[in-house]
Amino acid sequence: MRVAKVEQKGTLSDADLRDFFREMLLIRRFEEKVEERFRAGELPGFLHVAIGQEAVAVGVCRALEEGDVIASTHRAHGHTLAKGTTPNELMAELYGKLEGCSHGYGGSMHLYDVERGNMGANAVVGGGLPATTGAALAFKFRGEPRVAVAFFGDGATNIGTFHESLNLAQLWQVPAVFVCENNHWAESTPGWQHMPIEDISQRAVAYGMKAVKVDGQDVEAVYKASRKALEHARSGKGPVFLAVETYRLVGHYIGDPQVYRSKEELQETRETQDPLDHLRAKLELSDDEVEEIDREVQEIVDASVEFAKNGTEPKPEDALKNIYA
Amino acid sequence: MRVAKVEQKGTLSDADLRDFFREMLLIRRFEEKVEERFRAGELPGFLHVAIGQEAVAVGVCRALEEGDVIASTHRAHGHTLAKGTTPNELMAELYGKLEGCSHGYGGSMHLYDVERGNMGANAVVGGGLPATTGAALAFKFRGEPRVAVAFFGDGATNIGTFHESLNLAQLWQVPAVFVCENNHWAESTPGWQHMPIEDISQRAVAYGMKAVKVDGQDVEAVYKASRKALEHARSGKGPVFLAVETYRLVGHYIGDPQVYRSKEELQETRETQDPLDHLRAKLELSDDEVEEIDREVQEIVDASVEFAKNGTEPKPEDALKNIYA
Amino acid sequence: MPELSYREAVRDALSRAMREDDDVFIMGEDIAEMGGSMGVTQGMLDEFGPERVRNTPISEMALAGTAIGAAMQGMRPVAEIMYEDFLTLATEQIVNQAAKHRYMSGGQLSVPVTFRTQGGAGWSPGAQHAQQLEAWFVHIPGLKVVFASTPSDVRGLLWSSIYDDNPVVFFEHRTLYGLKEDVPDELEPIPLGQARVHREGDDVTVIATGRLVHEALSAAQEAEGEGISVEVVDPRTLQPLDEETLVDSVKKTSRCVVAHEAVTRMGFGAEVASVIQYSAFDWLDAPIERVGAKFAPLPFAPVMEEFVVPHANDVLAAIRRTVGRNGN
Amino acid sequence: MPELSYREAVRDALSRAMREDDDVFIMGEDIAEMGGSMGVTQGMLDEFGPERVRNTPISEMALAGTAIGAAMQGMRPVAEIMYEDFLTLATEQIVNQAAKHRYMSGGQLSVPVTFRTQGGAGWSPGAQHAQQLEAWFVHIPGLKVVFASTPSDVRGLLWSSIYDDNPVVFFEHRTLYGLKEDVPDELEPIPLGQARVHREGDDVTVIATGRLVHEALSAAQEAEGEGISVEVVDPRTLQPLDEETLVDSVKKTSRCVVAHEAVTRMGFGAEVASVIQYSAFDWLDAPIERVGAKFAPLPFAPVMEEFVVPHANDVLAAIRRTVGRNGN
Ligand SMILES: Cc1ncc(C[n+]2csc(CCOP(=O)(O)OP(=O)(O)O)c2C)c(N)n1
Ligand SMILES: Cc1ncc(C[n+]2csc(CCOP(=O)(O)OP(=O)(O)O)c2C)c(N)n1
Ligand SMILES: [Mg+2]
Ligand SMILES: [Mg+2]
Repeated sequence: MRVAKVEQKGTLSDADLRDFFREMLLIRRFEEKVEERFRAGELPGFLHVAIGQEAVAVGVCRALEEGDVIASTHRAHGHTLAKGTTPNELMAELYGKLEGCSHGYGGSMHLYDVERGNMGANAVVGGGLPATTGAALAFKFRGEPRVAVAFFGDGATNIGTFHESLNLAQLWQVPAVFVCENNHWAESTPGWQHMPIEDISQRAVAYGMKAVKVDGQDVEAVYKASRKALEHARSGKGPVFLAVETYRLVGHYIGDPQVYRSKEELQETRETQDPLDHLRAKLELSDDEVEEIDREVQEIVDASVEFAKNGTEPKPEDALKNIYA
Repeated sequence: MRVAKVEQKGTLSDADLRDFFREMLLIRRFEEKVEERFRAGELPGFLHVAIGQEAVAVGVCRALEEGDVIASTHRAHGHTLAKGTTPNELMAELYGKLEGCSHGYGGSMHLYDVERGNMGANAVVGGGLPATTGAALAFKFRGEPRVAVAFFGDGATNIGTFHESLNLAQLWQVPAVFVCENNHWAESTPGWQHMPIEDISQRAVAYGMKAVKVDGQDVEAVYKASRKALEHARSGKGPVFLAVETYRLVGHYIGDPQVYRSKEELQETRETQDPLDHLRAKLELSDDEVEEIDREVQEIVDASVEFAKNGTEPKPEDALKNIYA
Repeated sequence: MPELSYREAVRDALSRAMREDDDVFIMGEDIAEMGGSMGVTQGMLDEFGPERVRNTPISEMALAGTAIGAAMQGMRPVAEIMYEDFLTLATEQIVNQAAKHRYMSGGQLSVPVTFRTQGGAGWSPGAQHAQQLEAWFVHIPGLKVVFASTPSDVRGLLWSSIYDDNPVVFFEHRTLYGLKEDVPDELEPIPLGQARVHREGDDVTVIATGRLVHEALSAAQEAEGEGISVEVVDPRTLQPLDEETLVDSVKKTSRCVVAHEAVTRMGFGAEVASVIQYSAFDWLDAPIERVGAKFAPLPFAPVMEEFVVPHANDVLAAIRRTVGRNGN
Repeated sequence: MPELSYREAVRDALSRAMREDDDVFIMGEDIAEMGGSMGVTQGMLDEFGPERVRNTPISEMALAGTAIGAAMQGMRPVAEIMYEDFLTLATEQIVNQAAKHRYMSGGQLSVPVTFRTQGGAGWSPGAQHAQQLEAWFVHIPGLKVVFASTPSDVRGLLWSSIYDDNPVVFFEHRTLYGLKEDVPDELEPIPLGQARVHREGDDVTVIATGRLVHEALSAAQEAEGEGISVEVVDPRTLQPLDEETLVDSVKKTSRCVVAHEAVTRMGFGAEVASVIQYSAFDWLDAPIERVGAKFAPLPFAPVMEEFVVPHANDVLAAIRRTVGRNGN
């Protein structure tokens, strides 16, 4: 179902980048389908898609090694797919089915896939950051060459949990990478209204943490920066703050009328900042090529909806399971 | 009881500095007396003295204008005296008497004197920081030329409350000054063990906040830096982070055996870093002069113990008052 | 008599207070352009401007604590915590600071701040966006706690909370925002600490809060068809609690059901049941029934979610159980 | 049979677990050189080194959350929150994260972390250093909650908490640290969820936790002199609660007093009283008496502090009140 892992980590062939393109497109089509199904009234819960941010999910996750773990956010579909959860399992979760990656207990904001190293999406902004420091501490304790990676947004850098988690990670020199997806908005609140600095990588100065800036619409750049950051962390040199500039090309949540930003601004951003457009141009993909890939991923996405709909509804009493170990 | 306010704010005469000396010595003798009375079993509660940090309390508080407010910490006696609470009222509080500055409800870690602009000491590290931002916001709302000042330690810069409060203060450009008394210890934990940076003023970079560094053992320097910081804040230019290097020449709490630091280190620090010694040398005070001042402040301190002992014990049922307005 | 939804009623109380009083302002995440995640403050930015309708960063501690600081200087801030679950980030400020400043200062200070928040199951938001945590705050001397269930109540109680000189934690229920009611033109403040008898009855008293008030009312109607006369009482203010009204009602009916959406164990119903069994012991003909969420976090899948939280039929079952018991 | 203080018993459980199991480590503020603010971990740095006896910065959220993250990777961290009052800073992590990861993941994860904390009045620490907040955590599905009152209990229960695969919030009482008891050489794990009958009696059951267990025992002795036979039961684990032992005891005695140091209103006693009135309704001869702190923050002045929190005489008064009631 998923394309093969990039063979030679660190260098990227054209074939690798095509794989990236395919995965990014899969995520895009998956999320568009989620939007469609939500509007059709089929999906319960609160849903946030990351359309425009696919290059971050794919660039970072492809750079990971076996054994590395991630923690995600309310905007988790892309990270989850990129970390290896199948579209079927993800879609089944959104439909609240037992076959879902959280067996119907989690939903879109609580996607887990522990076997594949996904320690969970978190609906509390910043909520997963301390556990990332903690997972990295466990790896350090055990001398395992693993890295813990947290995704979070620009808005999350305002919360105390962020501060305490990065401070502690740096102090203890644990193998963690903190991936800040700066999409310039926290719900309806623009960056300038929630953050008193322009360069978000300055946050890391308060901890003396290595900071790396990267263009999040360029998957190759994200991949390479991630490789470096991961190597740094893995080799015991301490955690890294990866400041990724990116764009949310849609509303905060599905159904968001976006009264807080102008249609023109949004239109322009969509036209200039789509990571799929960028990669397509770089790879010089023909319309035919794109169409073929698109057909392929669309099929996968459609199949996932089929799978999900045919999935098993939990029994009401199942709600009383899984509370205690 | 207290010496007169410095007349011409911003410039300091020798007479002003002598007043500072007197107040610093008063604080020193007061705290020594507290230690003595605690060891004699007369004082309940948890007590933390700030011996070695008197120049910070006096330097900052003398720089304040009428109407400015402070928030303090568990180590609050010096700030409280410097902000104008009388030794009598403070000592009465430590004895748990109705005449105390918190009427016996607060104790050493909860010293208030609202009329004199002391919004309260806080036993929760970082606990008073958001309220400082909030008080400053109120001043801004009302167009009052007042500044809110928070005292806190190096250890407090690790807590999320610190991060959120400074971030918000800078974002909203409120008239606040954040006075970080870096005494290099948080209880038994040395700075290098709780903070991954050496220059604590770097914390402010994360907020783009103006930071000022100052030698906290030099009261004149503290005073002047505070004046500047206060002016900056008062004039609407935004908050200031005042990073003060200082020393705790005693244990974390009264009775602390200080197993975590060597006697030699402590001895050396005491010999080289006593702010009273510094000021005395600067003013070239003779032994006689110092003795005279000392006698005077000792009398005040002794009288405060008398006052406190003769104070009114609350009735048990008084505990049910003052819960709601 | 205009018709207002619960959402509009909240907005009306906020807007009127802000019109009349410069000391009142609101702050919270995304309350400005977006009008809050539940649309409660929609339009207020236009009327009052960004200074008094303040978008905050995602900083629940500072959001709560800044409001506390402004309140200590005499303002009357209303701070919105977007979801009750995020109160967990602000508990230090609410519990150690707001609740205690007055006391620790020996009466020098007051902290007239209101913390509005909302929660509730029913939309499958999952375990971190739907908790009902009101019980925690009832345990804390120095706080007042309000949980309103109708448009007129929410308007009158919010007004009183804003003008109360103490910190108030004010709970709204997500599924009630659309509920409509005719309300008088004039806002009538409702004193904190007064329960409301929604419906009189003789056989059993149901004491309910929030969404469960409405579930209790439908259960009562159903029960009536079975010949059981049910009194439904909403305490509205959980702290201070109008014990007298609750106890008097149970003394009349001799049977009692307590109902809320929060988890039953250690929920607010535990306190109510304890008070009732103590003060109406000799009147009780049956054990007090507690209705609340089953002991589980909120699951995502709708069938499970619905199973966990209580509905009218759960209240009805409890009514039947208690009436089915022989009296003493 | 060595004699151990409550403090030493805690240390013993921690040390044994750390000796036998590399996955166990402790972290907290000032637990290393200083041995913790209550001296509980004194000497452990020397034996286990700074990696496994980790001093943390003042960062309660990260302290709790880092422990959670390590636990999710299979370690068994014991995180110390220096004072219960500071749990308020870590509630988000404990309540939204630790308690819910297993559930939200549909059973994929477990979070075997223990949060040790302590509190209690008696030393005039004031309103922000002495709260008793155990009730909050009893309200949260997914957590276990322990409150031990004797050296042998604290040792056996802490061991079981460390080896429980669920998050446990473990409460110690400050004034008990010096309490001594002979304990066996071998550490005997005490299963979570088992109450302990400290003393058998026929006339009234006192259900007490923490410091109040000892106050209840002296009250019981006093009462004996007055011809009242008192059974004293300590639930020890507040969640899961050993309802059976508690209910059976009350069915035997027909009268019940619940006692803890926390504020009575919405305190743990409310839950116990609710359970008892429900399950032993037909056996009860008198209303269940609740003994707890009066509704006030902890004041500083010793006379006021002593007045606010309950003592043996308060338990005794409650015993007398309940026995003074005529049965039904
Ligand atoms: C602690 C907390 N406060 C508020 C929210 C509500 N909320 C959900 S997403 C969000 C904005 C997050 O912004 P950012 O971190 O930049 O992530 P993005 O949505 O842009 O991906 C907010 C405020 C929350 N989930 N958690
Ligand atoms: C939130 C919180 N955690 C822990 C404590 C216990 N504690 C009291 S003082 C202190 C150290 C504070 O260090 P610092 O901020 O540097 O101030 P200093 O004591 O050096 O003046 C600690 C950990 C507390 N009071 N509050
Ligand atoms: Mg964002
Ligand atoms: Mg310090």
